[in-house]
Amino acid sequence: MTALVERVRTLPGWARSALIATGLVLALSITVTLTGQTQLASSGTSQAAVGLGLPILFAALGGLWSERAGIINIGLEGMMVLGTWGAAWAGYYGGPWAAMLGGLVFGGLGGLVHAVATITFHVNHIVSGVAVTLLGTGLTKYLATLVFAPLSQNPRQSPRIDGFTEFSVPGISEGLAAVEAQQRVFVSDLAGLLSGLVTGLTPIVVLGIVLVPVSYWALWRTAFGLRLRSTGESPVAAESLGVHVVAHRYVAVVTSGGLAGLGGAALVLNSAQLGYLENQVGGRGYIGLAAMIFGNWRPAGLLTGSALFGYVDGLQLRAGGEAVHALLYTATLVAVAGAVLWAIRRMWTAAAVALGAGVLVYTVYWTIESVPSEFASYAPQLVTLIVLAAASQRLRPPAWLGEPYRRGEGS
Amino acid sequence: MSAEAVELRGITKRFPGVVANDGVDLAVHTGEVHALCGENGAGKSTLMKILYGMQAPDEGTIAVGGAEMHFRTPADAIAAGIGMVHQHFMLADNLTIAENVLLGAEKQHGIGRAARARISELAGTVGLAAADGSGARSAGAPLDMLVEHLGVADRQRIEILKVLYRGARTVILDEPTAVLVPQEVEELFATVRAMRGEGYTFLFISHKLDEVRAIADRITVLRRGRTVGTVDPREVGNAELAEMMVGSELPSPESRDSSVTDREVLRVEGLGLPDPAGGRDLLDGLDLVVHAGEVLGIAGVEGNGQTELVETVMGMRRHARGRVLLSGVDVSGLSTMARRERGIGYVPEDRSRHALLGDQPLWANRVLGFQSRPPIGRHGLIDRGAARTDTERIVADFDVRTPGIDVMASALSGGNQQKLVVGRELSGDPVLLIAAHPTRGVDVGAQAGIWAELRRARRAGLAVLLVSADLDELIGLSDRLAVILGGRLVGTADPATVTPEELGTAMTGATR
Amino acid sequence: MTAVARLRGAVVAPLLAIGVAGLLCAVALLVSGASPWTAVTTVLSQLGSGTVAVDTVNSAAVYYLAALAVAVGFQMRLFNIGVEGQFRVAACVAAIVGGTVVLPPVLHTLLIIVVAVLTGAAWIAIPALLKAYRGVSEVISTIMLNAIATGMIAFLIRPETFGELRGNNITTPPIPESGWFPGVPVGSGTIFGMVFVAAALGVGYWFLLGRTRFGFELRASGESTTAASAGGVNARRTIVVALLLSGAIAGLIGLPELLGRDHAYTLSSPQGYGFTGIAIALLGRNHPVGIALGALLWAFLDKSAVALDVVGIPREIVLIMQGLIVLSVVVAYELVRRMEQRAEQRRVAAGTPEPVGAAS
Amino acid sequence: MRIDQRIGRRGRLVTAIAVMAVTALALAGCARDTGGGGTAQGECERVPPPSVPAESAQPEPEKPKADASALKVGLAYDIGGRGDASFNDAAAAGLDRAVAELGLQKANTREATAQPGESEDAGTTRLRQLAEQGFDPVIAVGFNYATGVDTVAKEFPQTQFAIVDDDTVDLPNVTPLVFAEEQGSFLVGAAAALTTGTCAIGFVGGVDSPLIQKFEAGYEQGATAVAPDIRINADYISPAGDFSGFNDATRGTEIAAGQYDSGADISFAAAGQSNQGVFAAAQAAGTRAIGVDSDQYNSPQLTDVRDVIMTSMIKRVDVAVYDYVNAVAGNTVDALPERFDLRNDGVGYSTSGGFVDDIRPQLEAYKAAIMAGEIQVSSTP
Repeated sequence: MTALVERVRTLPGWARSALIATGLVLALSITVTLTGQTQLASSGTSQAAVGLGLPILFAALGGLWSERAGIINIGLEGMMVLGTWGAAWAGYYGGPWAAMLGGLVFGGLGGLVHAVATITFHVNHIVSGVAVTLLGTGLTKYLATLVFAPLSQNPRQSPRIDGFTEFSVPGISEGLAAVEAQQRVFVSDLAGLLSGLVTGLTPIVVLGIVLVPVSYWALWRTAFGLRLRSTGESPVAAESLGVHVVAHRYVAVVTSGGLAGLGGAALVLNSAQLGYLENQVGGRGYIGLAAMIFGNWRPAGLLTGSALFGYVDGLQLRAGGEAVHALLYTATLVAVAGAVLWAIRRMWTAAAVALGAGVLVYTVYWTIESVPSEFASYAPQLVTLIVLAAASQRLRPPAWLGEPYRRGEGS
Repeated sequence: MSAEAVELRGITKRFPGVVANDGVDLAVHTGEVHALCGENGAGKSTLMKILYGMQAPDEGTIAVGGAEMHFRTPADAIAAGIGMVHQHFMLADNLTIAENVLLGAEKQHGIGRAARARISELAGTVGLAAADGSGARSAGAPLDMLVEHLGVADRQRIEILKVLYRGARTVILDEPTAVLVPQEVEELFATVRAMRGEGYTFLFISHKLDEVRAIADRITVLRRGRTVGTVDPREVGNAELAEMMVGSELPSPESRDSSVTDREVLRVEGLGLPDPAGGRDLLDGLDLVVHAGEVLGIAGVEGNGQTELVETVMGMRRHARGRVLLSGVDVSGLSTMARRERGIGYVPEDRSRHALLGDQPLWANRVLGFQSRPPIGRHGLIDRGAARTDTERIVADFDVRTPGIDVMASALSGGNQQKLVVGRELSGDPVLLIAAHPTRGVDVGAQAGIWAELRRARRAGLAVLLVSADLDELIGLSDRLAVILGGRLVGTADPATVTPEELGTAMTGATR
Repeated sequence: MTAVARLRGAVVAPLLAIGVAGLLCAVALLVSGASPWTAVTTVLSQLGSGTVAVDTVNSAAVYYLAALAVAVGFQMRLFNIGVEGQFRVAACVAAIVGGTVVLPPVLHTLLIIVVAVLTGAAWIAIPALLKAYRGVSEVISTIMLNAIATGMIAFLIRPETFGELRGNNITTPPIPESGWFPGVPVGSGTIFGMVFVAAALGVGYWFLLGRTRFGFELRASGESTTAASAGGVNARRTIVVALLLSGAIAGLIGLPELLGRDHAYTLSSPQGYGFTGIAIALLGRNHPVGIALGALLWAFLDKSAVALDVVGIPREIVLIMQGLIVLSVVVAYELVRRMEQRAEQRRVAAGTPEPVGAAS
Repeated sequence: MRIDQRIGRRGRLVTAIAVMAVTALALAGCARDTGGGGTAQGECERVPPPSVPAESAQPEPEKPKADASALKVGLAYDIGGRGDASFNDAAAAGLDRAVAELGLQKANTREATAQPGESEDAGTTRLRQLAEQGFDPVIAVGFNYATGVDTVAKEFPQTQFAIVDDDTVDLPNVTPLVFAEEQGSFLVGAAAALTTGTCAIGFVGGVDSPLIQKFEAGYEQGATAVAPDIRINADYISPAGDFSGFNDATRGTEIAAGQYDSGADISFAAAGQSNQGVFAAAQAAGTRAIGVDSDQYNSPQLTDVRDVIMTSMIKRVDVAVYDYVNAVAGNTVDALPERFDLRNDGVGYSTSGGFVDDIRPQLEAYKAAIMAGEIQVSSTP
């Protein structure tokens, strides 16, 4: 067993991730079986997770692009807000594809403001981000009053725009639904969780998912991406090698804004409402940033972060406090499993901490009947906070993140 | 005569308040190793930045292979076949070797297989594969290693590799030996000579005359931003060269009568420090004693635990093992501030990062480290008046050249900043001074002043723990030398008798 | 000499920025077909009408506290985005305690204030400890805790826990008069007593930063953590204390309105002061006087904006104005700082007898 | 490098073992009995409606129209303002009707809107400005104005004030305009219980506040009055104090979808702008939903989804505002009802779309029973 664990440690990343994912699904599956909370692994929950996680995913991707170039982007929120307006405005006149473009462009404009402030004027990144959010929110409200009020008789809402038609992957979608319906331990749960990825899709969902590997490819497998990342790791070195640091950072931050704007468009194009609604972003930009940090500034990681956030949010919305309560049970299982693994590896401190956490969570699970809705509503934030606290020391931000850089200042 | 590889004529560069280069001329023949000598601050680095396109000259022309060039960015210089290896390595730790090499030169061979093949090929030229003993390793593997795992010498080779990959025929090496141990310097020189044989041209910047004489075909000397002259090293002696550089004799640390007492001020027992990253211990079983009136010099190649030793004694590192006793009292559990309050003065190695608040006025910098004790700190409050008065005193006594004590610390030159720091750390009657590289990056005048102050303090009974990479400084100032290697003290030496060569051997562990 | 120059920089930059912001807003108004002149006169005329002047002062005090809370963190480059959550939880808990206990007048008020301060500090203790011991970015953790604070308040204010129904609203038990903080009647309005507490806190902030060891260590850490730690500053302790202090001040934000007017925390109690505080701290460059001016300007814009609706100008223009002011102010500060730095270097070089070599 | 080399054969072996172990476990996975979730309960037992003598359930007679041409009416909206397709809009409609029918001059009306998160003094200032400029009466929409009305009404004792959704201000010149939301909700609850095919229904509240809980309370009582065994799934988008729930259609969709997935086939949406999300979820699931405040079937914003809007619980803020203006003009404020309820047409249900035509007799019977006081509807769940 020890040897096996040791060998598992040396597995390549994808295999380890797959094992961990399998373990998590197993833990969920056991929880479903023992607590009867089928929503934990239902196709509905996974579709909700996709819908709720998508805007966060876009924001997180935006954060990735900007922060990989060394610019902290806490203005994602404001850029998303700008994106919602742009998407609704363009979408009203030109349909869903135009809406996506509109979100992209308006978010990109927000990114441009941030870029000018941080890259050209060397304003502190967080300060500029806060200012961009303020400005973006104000400008959006003003524009909405000006432009949407005559169309919808409501300054806080755009007229309804046309959305995309949903589609499902033929064959797979139905197949998964059939497996899920059989209610078999693990298999059905896995089918339920996967079906969200193949059912009720729209082009913008596909775009969001596709942008994850595309971002990886662009940032890690192209010359441009190498240059862009180098400006976030060591702009002095990059400049000494003839990399135009300022230009690459501009591209990165404007792209970042554009992606955040697409996140806004994803909100606008959500079949729930199809249009601009004041305050509809509601902090998702910040959550996206958290998801990106959660994901260790890596595309696959931020996808996980966004998915986790969407999942927990979807779960608490669909099934309420009882389901979140059941999730505590899953957390206990995971903590105990972690404790066992660490104990095998003779990492006693980690094992003890995991075991203690497991006992604590189980005590909470055992004491209360259901998580009060007041807290269940914020379960995603709570989960993010806990995971960050547990994993923060393994995170590796870009070396030059947030540091000011002036051309020709190197050495 | 064939066209020069590089020819600079009448280069002038002014910074606010300073003329860095004043009509500098420099001609480098193709296929030679041309050394550029000068003291710190003579304008060498500025000249090279201009040649490399990082800064534009205010006046003057640059010609490469006979054709006049205008470099606006390093890319222009690279295109003209000029490459530069900076003194401070321009490597991104979090990128792989291949990525560091490819960065900025992706157009040459893409970033795929062809590029990697070319890198592997050039790795041999710069001696990279042989140096880390991994010559037999498959070509793909080490290129994907993160640079942060590499040692100094390998990093330098990657820097040269970067330059070659870009097709440079003329390579600027900016103080390449500053961070190398003597054996590594030899290896570097061997590589340079081999490459000269292949037709590469080198511009070698240094102020270490012995090294320059060992490698250079011709030497150009700069002083205060002006060209003093170009000479053949076989025809001029060290003394002449030194005089060209500083205009007079080098300020050499002379020996003097001992003031060492037998009163122990600092005793370090079994000091150990684990690596937070999980590697080998940074410090291991380190014992040393410094007496009142004694200077203990720590010699060693940079990165062998000097920084860690100093910071552990100062209480800035957590999880340290062993004991630190100050005048017989165990201070191991005390905070940095408590240790300072008990009479430790500290001149850190990197003054802009560790000693000064650049955006604060001089008087506020006087407060730093003394905020808790009289005359400046009282009952948790700061006595601004006392701080100002004492800053005036330091400015006067230590010859800090500044128009006033309200200017920002960052506006002062390096030497004046360091004089302020030394003056501050010597105030409040310390019993122990820990000085790390106290004259690094300061001008000659300031260097002499700082040395004089250290000697004066030593005479007054101060114990000094001196860490320096400058062997002349170490030998000249120390009463005793200890050699640090890999986080352990591996030997001691008497500065009166030891030679730099012997010391160098001990520092690399070659005799062990 | 330098003091004068620095003061000039500190005044010129924000004035310039406000001018630019105003100009851009005028353009926006013209584009939308409204008259900037009407907007300006409407806004300015508000100062004399009703209780707008008093409300502005009251509101400015609230903003001032919020900005001070943010500025304490800013001094150390800590971004307490969570002032919002801290102040709301603190106000809610303080209101519950204040409405529950029975105490003689002054004591009662003091107790409420202490409870608010402690609650604010307690709410930030989590991110503070996470930052100091686990290295978790306080930006992210405080944002998460803002959301959780909303849940916490909703839980506390439930009629089943501590709240009570009043019409269609839920409130905490009303604080009896013994717990109120008496104000100063001015015209038809009343200046909250807490306004003077806020002002006193501003003086305390100035004293703390400029005259105390802790203030020095805070600023030193903000400028250079490495130099501070070599100078004997305990980074972890300073982080924790700075954030706790920030949270404690944040705890006071809700009190001017709670003790001076509302006397209970309700579902409709105001939100968003924390974010306003960030903007004003930026505007005032973390300086106690600058923040005060920024808070007054912000409050005045807020209060007089109510009247814009009445003359048919979209009041959202004020939001744009505020956003533009912040953005242009931070840019202007940066530009002025750079100019000053260059001027000083020149001056030092000119004042030094012998020019020393190049920056190598 | 090292890792790559080590994976080699042994690594793959480990992977294979792990994958096989998991697969084996999965294949062994037995079917489980999951009870309730996802299964329909089928038809429920329904209780016949009470019958009430017609004369005891007479609606109040229509008031005579007074002349309001001399009035200057100020209207202070809650967050959302005119055009929110909700109660602000309804208040605006009442004002418009007064302009159209009572001779009120459009120029003599003034409207102002609250901002999210604003301090109470902003509301107070808004009311004071209206009063100062001679508007009389001043109508405040929303309970958030309670303190403001209390303050300003004392400052302007000669001015008439009205406040919608609040009855905590006890001053001679302040008229509360409050509603018996629970009564209207009772009727749509009954309608849902009469129509459901799965004997399970849902309720989606925007924010978990007392006002919205009134809707939930009435709805549940109405449903259980018809079908005592009915399963009711009540959820809120955001907890009290977090007003995002009225503006988050995306999350509204997910809540409603969750209810539909767990067997409900009708959901009552009392969630402001988030209602759109509930309707969208109903459309996607092929089920129905119930609107709120106004007749949402006819809302121009909702044309695309109106086929799922079975009925709406109507809260006639417009009637209250209109009646109030009329009463001020005719100096009969004291005669206004204490509460706008079924009797005076203050609340009700809509029939647009014809979805409830077949159950109308039952609904009318319940309505009569409530009006007669035979059924008491509680306002808390």
